[in-house]
Amino acid sequence: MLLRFFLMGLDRKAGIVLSILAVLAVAVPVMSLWVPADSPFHLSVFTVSLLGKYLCFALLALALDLVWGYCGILSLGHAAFFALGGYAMGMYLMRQIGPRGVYGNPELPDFMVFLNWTELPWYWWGFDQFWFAALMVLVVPGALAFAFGWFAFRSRVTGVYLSIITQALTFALLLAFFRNDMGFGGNNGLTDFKDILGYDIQADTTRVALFVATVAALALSYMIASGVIASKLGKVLVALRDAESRVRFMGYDTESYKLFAWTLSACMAGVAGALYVPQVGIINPSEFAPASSIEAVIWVAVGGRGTLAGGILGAVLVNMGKSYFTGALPELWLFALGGLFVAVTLFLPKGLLGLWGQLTAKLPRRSKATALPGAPTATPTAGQKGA
Amino acid sequence: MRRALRWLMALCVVVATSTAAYAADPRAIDLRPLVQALGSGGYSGTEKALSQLSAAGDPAIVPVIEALQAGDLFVRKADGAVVIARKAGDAYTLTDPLTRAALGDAPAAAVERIRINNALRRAISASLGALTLMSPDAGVRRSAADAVFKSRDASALETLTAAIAKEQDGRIRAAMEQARAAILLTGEAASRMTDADIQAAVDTLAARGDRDALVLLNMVATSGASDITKKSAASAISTVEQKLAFWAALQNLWYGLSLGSVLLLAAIGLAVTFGVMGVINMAHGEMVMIGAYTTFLVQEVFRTYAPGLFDLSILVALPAAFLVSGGVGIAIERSVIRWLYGRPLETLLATWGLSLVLQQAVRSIFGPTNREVGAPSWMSGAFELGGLTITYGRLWIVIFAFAVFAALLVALKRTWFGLSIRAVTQNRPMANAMGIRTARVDALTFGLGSGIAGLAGVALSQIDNVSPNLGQGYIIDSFMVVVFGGVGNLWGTLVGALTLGTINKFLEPYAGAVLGKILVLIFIILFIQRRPRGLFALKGRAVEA
Amino acid sequence: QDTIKVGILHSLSGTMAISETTLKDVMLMLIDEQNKKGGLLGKKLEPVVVDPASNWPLFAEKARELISKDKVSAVFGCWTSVSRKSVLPVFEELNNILFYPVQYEGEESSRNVFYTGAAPNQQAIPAVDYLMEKEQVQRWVLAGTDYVYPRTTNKILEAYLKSKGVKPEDIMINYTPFGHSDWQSIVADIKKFGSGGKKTAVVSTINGDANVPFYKELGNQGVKAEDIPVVAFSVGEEELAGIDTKPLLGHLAAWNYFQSVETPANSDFIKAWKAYTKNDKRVTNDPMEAHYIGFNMWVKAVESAGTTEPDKVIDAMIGVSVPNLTGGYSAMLPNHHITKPVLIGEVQENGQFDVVSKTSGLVPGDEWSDYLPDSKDLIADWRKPMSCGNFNVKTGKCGGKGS
Amino acid sequence: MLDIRSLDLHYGAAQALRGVSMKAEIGKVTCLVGRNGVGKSSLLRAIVGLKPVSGGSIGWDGADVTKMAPADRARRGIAYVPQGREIFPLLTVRENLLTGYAPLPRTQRSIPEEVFELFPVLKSMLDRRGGDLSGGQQQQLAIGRALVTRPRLLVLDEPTEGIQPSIIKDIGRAICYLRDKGTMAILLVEQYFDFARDLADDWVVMERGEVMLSGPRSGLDEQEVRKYLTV
Amino acid sequence: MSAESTLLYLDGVSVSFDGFRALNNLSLVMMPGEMRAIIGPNGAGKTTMMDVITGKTHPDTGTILFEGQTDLTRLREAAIANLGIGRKFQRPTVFEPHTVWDNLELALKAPRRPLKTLTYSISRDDRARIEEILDITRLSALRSRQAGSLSHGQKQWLEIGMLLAQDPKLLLVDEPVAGMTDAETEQTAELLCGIAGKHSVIVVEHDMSFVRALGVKVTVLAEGSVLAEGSLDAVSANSQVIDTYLGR
Ligand SMILES: Nc1ncnc2c1ncn2[C@@H]1O[C@H](COP(=O)(O)OP(=O)(O)OP(=O)(O)O)[C@@H](O)[C@H]1O
Ligand SMILES: Nc1ncnc2c1ncn2[C@@H]1O[C@H](COP(=O)(O)OP(=O)(O)OP(=O)(O)O)[C@@H](O)[C@H]1O
Ligand SMILES: NC(N)=O
Ligand SMILES: [Mg+2]
Ligand SMILES: [Mg+2]
Repeated sequence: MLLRFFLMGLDRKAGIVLSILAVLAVAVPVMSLWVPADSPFHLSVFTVSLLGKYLCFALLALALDLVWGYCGILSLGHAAFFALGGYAMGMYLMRQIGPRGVYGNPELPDFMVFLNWTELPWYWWGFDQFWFAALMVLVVPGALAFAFGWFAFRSRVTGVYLSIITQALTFALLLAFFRNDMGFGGNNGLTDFKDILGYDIQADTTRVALFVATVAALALSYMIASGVIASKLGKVLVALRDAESRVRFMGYDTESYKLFAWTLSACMAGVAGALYVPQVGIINPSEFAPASSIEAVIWVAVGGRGTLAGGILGAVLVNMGKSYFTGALPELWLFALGGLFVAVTLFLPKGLLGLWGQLTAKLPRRSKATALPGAPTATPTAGQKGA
Repeated sequence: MRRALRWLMALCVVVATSTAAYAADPRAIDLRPLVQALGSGGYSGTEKALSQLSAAGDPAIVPVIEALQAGDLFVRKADGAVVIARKAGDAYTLTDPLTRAALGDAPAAAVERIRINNALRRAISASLGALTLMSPDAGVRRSAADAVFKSRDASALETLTAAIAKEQDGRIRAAMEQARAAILLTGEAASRMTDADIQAAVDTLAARGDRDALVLLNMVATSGASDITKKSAASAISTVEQKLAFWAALQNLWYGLSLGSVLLLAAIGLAVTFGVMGVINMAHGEMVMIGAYTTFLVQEVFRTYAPGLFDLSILVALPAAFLVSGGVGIAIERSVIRWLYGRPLETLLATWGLSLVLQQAVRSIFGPTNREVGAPSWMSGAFELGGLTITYGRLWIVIFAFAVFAALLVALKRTWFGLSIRAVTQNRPMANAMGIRTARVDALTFGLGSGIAGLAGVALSQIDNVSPNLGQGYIIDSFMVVVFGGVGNLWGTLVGALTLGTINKFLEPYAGAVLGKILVLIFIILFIQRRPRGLFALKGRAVEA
Repeated sequence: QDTIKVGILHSLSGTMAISETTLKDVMLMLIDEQNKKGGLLGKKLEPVVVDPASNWPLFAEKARELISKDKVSAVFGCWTSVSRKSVLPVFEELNNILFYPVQYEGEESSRNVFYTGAAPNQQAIPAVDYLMEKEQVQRWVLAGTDYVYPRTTNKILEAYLKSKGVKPEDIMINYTPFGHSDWQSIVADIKKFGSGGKKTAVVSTINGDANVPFYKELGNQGVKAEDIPVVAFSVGEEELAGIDTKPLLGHLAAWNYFQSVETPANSDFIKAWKAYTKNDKRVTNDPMEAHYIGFNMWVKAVESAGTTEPDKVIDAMIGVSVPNLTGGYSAMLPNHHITKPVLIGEVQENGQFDVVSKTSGLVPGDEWSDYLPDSKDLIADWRKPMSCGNFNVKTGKCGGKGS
Repeated sequence: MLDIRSLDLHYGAAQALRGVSMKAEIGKVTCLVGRNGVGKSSLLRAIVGLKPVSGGSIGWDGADVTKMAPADRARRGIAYVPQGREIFPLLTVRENLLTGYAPLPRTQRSIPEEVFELFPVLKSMLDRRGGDLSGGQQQQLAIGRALVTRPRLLVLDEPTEGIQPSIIKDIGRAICYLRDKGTMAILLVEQYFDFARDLADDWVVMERGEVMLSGPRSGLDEQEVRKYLTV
Repeated sequence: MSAESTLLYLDGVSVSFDGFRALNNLSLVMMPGEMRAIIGPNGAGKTTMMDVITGKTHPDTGTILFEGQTDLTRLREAAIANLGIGRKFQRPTVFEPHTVWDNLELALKAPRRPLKTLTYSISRDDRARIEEILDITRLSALRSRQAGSLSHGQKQWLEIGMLLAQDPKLLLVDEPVAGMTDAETEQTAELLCGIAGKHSVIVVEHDMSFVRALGVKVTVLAEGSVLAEGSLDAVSANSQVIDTYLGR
């Protein structure tokens, strides 16, 4: 049954996306670890980590597109789930440092030491175990999303109201995590990680392994998401996106549908955050910033909302652009990026993937007979009658 | 010979300063070395000389001390003479501090300012207070009384008593009596006082009833005074404390109102572009910023061409900011937004892009650092209203916010333009078919919202950074306010802004600013659960469908 | 390769651009001047500017890019502590050099970082001493933005004040969010706290952006320096440039440099800066001086090492001494912090500071605070054979408590 | 006179009108009929300018209005009662009517009495929101709103839909009255055949985006017309 | 009459909006298998009555029982729909991004829980049923068209088809023939008559020939309550009905 579910989502586009990911998962390790450094085909580990980061963002975009593109929930707070997943992983990595911190305290992370904490707070318990942290990567964002969604959807908060309270949520979390009293390292966050699952986090092989893990997570999430969308549940989601009350009058309990997609999406975002942290080496409250969430929305819009592949494409392209411009045009890159966003909205209303759709849709227009599929009683001769 | 010379000199002085008020006083001569001493020995030397000068109690030195306070007192490097110097072009015009005789001009390098630090500033206020208790100017006497109250300078007691006897103005006399009570209760005078005197002083202070009085009363209550006085002090304390608690609550309300007005101003433009037009306008903050920079530019023009009229700069900045931000808004609408009607979510993407561009443009033109926007004198400082301290700047902002709100309300509800705006935003094609020129209405509406944001920028420039990031700080709050109040309802924006402002200000003292803000956000989330369409929800079939 | 590349890692956009852009400019100027003097080791210096956009992970990414792609010899950058924390592992992994020019909370010493800004003992403690002695302050408001630098500094100050016999009820601690703009209640609270009959002062670790509204409110509510002086650690000439300073006369700041200091070196520097920026109104400030010192130290170290190779330069750095702008020489200590004079200035009407106090000698930067229990036994010394950033003098081992 | 010549109209790649030509004369009611989806509403939208055409021309009053914005057509006296009412939902009934002032010079800005005579229910509901009205009430409001503009070409898309019988009769009488004033051309799309038959001076019958029959009622056999309406 | 044996039982239902009484002490009883036509002036409260039954609007007072026992006023829309109450809206509302086929598939009677729909795959019977409905509504040729691009009348038909697909016990049909040609109107009447018997149907319509074709008991609503009830001929003769509704 599970297999059938995954197969259901496998259309041509999914095939392309998954093939690309498979190629990445094979080619990148080969090119960075086995191709000699002076070869033009060599990929530096720096590039691998960068690609890994883009793919984490892609996973976030995918998660966001699932709720925005398919059930019309414009979340301006998805970075919160991303960051929570990241913190769960960051806490594990912090605990892995053990006595190697600057104060050499085997129990407490450095920031707790110099703020005079004497014992590990309860919510840090268990994070020295990878399995526990990995579970929390899903459970914490998922549970928050579930609770938040349960209330919000029951109360029928929709549209901008929902968007803005998701923003309020992430903003509140931002402020809370800023507080040193919270025990998450305040503004400095969690950083200076040493190793993961016993492997040196700086080692090339570890970095490549993290990259491959990211590709795998993205591929799996993509399959889950497209499976969901292709199912009847997916159709219900799309239906309630524009006409929620009509769906209700048809007997569907729309709240549970939204809650399902919302929670699933939050878990995916959490995984994205968890993979992001070891690759960039820091997690700090600014990941909760409303602007981060808005940026994620923008990746989706650039790539093409409501096309899972679009979110991925948008996230990768926008972030590549950002990486490139901030180095190449440090004083002007905002003009370039801002201009890009305006241009995409004006000229590519359906995003980059939509462009592809537009191009393919335009082609047959000239060749094919321009007839409507026909009024109810269309007869072959009807068209020949004159007035 | 020597004697004759001295006579001659004295004569010269008398002749030269025959118009000066204090010249005839023979003690003026004795002051000279003390004045001279102000200029040597660094801060401590100046302080010592100052205390001796004020101990002399001669009103003639008031101008000298005032010059010292204003930073106009210099040492002439050539001969070490202490002079008053005022800048005139590149050079300084020198006058004698005691005789007011003109001493010619000197280049900047030839004089050196007598520097003062905080300790000196305190000493100056104290001595000016004591010296000006008898001033003919009522305002000066009043601040003198306050200064003495603060310094509790026992040496002023005698003058103070004399001044009280002479004082006609009841309010000033009360202030002087309070100052006297303060001296009596705290200095060494306290030990020589009878219970009745103490009682009288306690009553005077209880009548003053503010925090300063409370401190003094506490001293009495914990001092070695008799039990009866202690008791009466204690009861005075509890009365004062009650009064203070009452005023503190009122003060919080005022803070809430004033924060609410700032939120209102920031949000009200958004209530038009977002609330009425449905454009998720992420560039709203940048419109506010442009308004603030317009204020800066207008002030630069005033600073350069008409520094005397600087107080009017804000009044000029208002229309200017409205036009500049409004113009930018119209340009944005015509070039970008108009292609996006019917695709509201995409306005988010485009306006976000625009906000990045605008920020960077301002950063490129004006630089990344803060720009100075000054406050006109009528917006500076504060006044007391009962136990409230109300700053003029905030007061004007409150008034301004309400005025803008009222004007917008009238424009939208009572004019043909307002009706067209609403018709167009509710059903653009149909409005067009009815004969409304939707393109023009759209442009003007977006321009109006942006222009109002620009007005907000003028006001915010008075209390916040004028930097390229200015807008970013307000955009989230603005969206919260509009949504909390109910999208599309101006009254909702008003009540929403004031509510959030007040809640914030009542939470802040207990929870602290950070936690307070978190609590407000949680409050918004919970509130929206109860009222999913905001405080002033639009109701009816059209919205529910 | 005929140039030596120097990385400049300062935010040119986002919230920190307001402070950091100036540091990028001053670095460009210093490099320009050095090139006019003939460059370094016979080669021209080439600045590589990137924009980490006030985004902390991006700092790490850009640091990596500078080091591994652009192959820079050293990087001058960062402002906030979190950005430094973010790039630190990168510099250690790729073994490069970072010059960090901003006053910070201490509690760190990395082999690959040179801290040219003030440690808490080079700014906070002397400022408090000044207030205690010269203003007889007895009550203290420690107001800060809620992040690590103020928290740590206030922790240190609290411990220090208590060690000086200040009672807990005479210390009020207040934290505000970044960019806090409504200071009405807090200023009123400060006034209230200050009207208790004891001389009160405010020690402000409020971060850049929030300062302008804070001072505007102080001015409007009439909190005068004579009554309740405010001494700030993050307010310099740049911040004051955005405010009307008339009502703020006499409020204080503690730094290691003020533009108003009259030394020949400083007036040359100011002149060069104004010429370079083609703007007569541009001001100079403390972190700029830190970069000035750091850059000159690096030049000197490279010259003496004869190479830009990081390991050699790192070793050559210790002991290097260069003139600072306040008339003395600053030296690089084995703990990678430098010696600095501490200056206290009062705000003047013209937006400058009038120096009212200056430490007689130079104060060496103390990376591990003596007032925090877990760090008072730690020292850093990057000379061989110790080569340790957290040597515990009690246990005699490197690595904190040392397992 | 409204004079439409070989009009083409597309939705994306699909063609909804193909070479439609027809006329509507002042002082007459022209009835446009046809089954669902044959393109009646599309034609009306093209006439008022809400849907750009891809070929052909629309002449009104001797001028070519094919490329004109809807607002400018409204200023030339074209008023539209759309299918689905398109009331401004948050405006009150009064404000909905006032939007009809847009194309009028200031001096003519008043609500004609005939609106309230025709639809008395509107008078009692002036201060209710348009969106709250019942379907039929909204339909009445849409017609009333169009009349406020003093149109010379009144384009009605199924105006009787959802309206109670007595008011349908009133609307029929009103259309007659307006026609008889002789200053107005009326183009009526109607599925309710009996109603249309009573009013039509001219018929236009469409099928699959084309005009099948057209002409004055005298020249057309009613059965012929009906044929195009049966399933 | 006891509520037990009834399918739908409304008693004393009142609704007001901002002081305006849309339903005023309305009482109505439907038996299983019954078809009822409801007519009445514009604004009489017909649509509001359907809103109240389907849970869209909460009545201020009154009882609404389904199958004699279930109190509908306590249930949410989805739950009411799952009891077997289907509705066609006055303004056709279909799922515009979906194809005609998908619209029907969504409407088709099948488990409504999320996990069930996640694993749902269409059965042969379901397919046949959809084909049948496409046939009835003459939308077969348009099955893969996006519902959003249908004309007004086509959407009407689709919505009727969706109602049939739901196979509810009680059908609430609001103005089904608006915008239809006379011939289609007749067909619709036949269609509804065919459904009645097995299902109960409430039809609201202003088209008297349609109501006549239905040939069922007619309830006339006016100002939120029942004005008259009986055969069409009987109520058409009622002078009040003529004055307020039919006209002369
Ligand atoms: N927005 C649209 N996008 C795509 N196709 C459309 C759109 N609107 C209408 N159509 C198609 O154009 C054709 C003509 O539609 P139109 O609305 O003009 O029909 P109509 O004659 O008014 O029908 P009805 O009597 O049902 O109102 C139909 O086949 C319809 O499916
Ligand atoms: N949400 C609402 N707010 C205000 N008034 C409402 C609301 N819903 C309905 N009404 C009013 O209640 C009355 C009944 O409306 P309803 O739609 O039920 O009438 P109807 O009988 O269906 O009329 P029609 O035949 O025209 O469709 C109308 O006058 C309408 O204006
Ligand atoms: N290090 C600082 N000032 O953040
Ligand atoms: Mg139609
Ligand atoms: Mg109805």
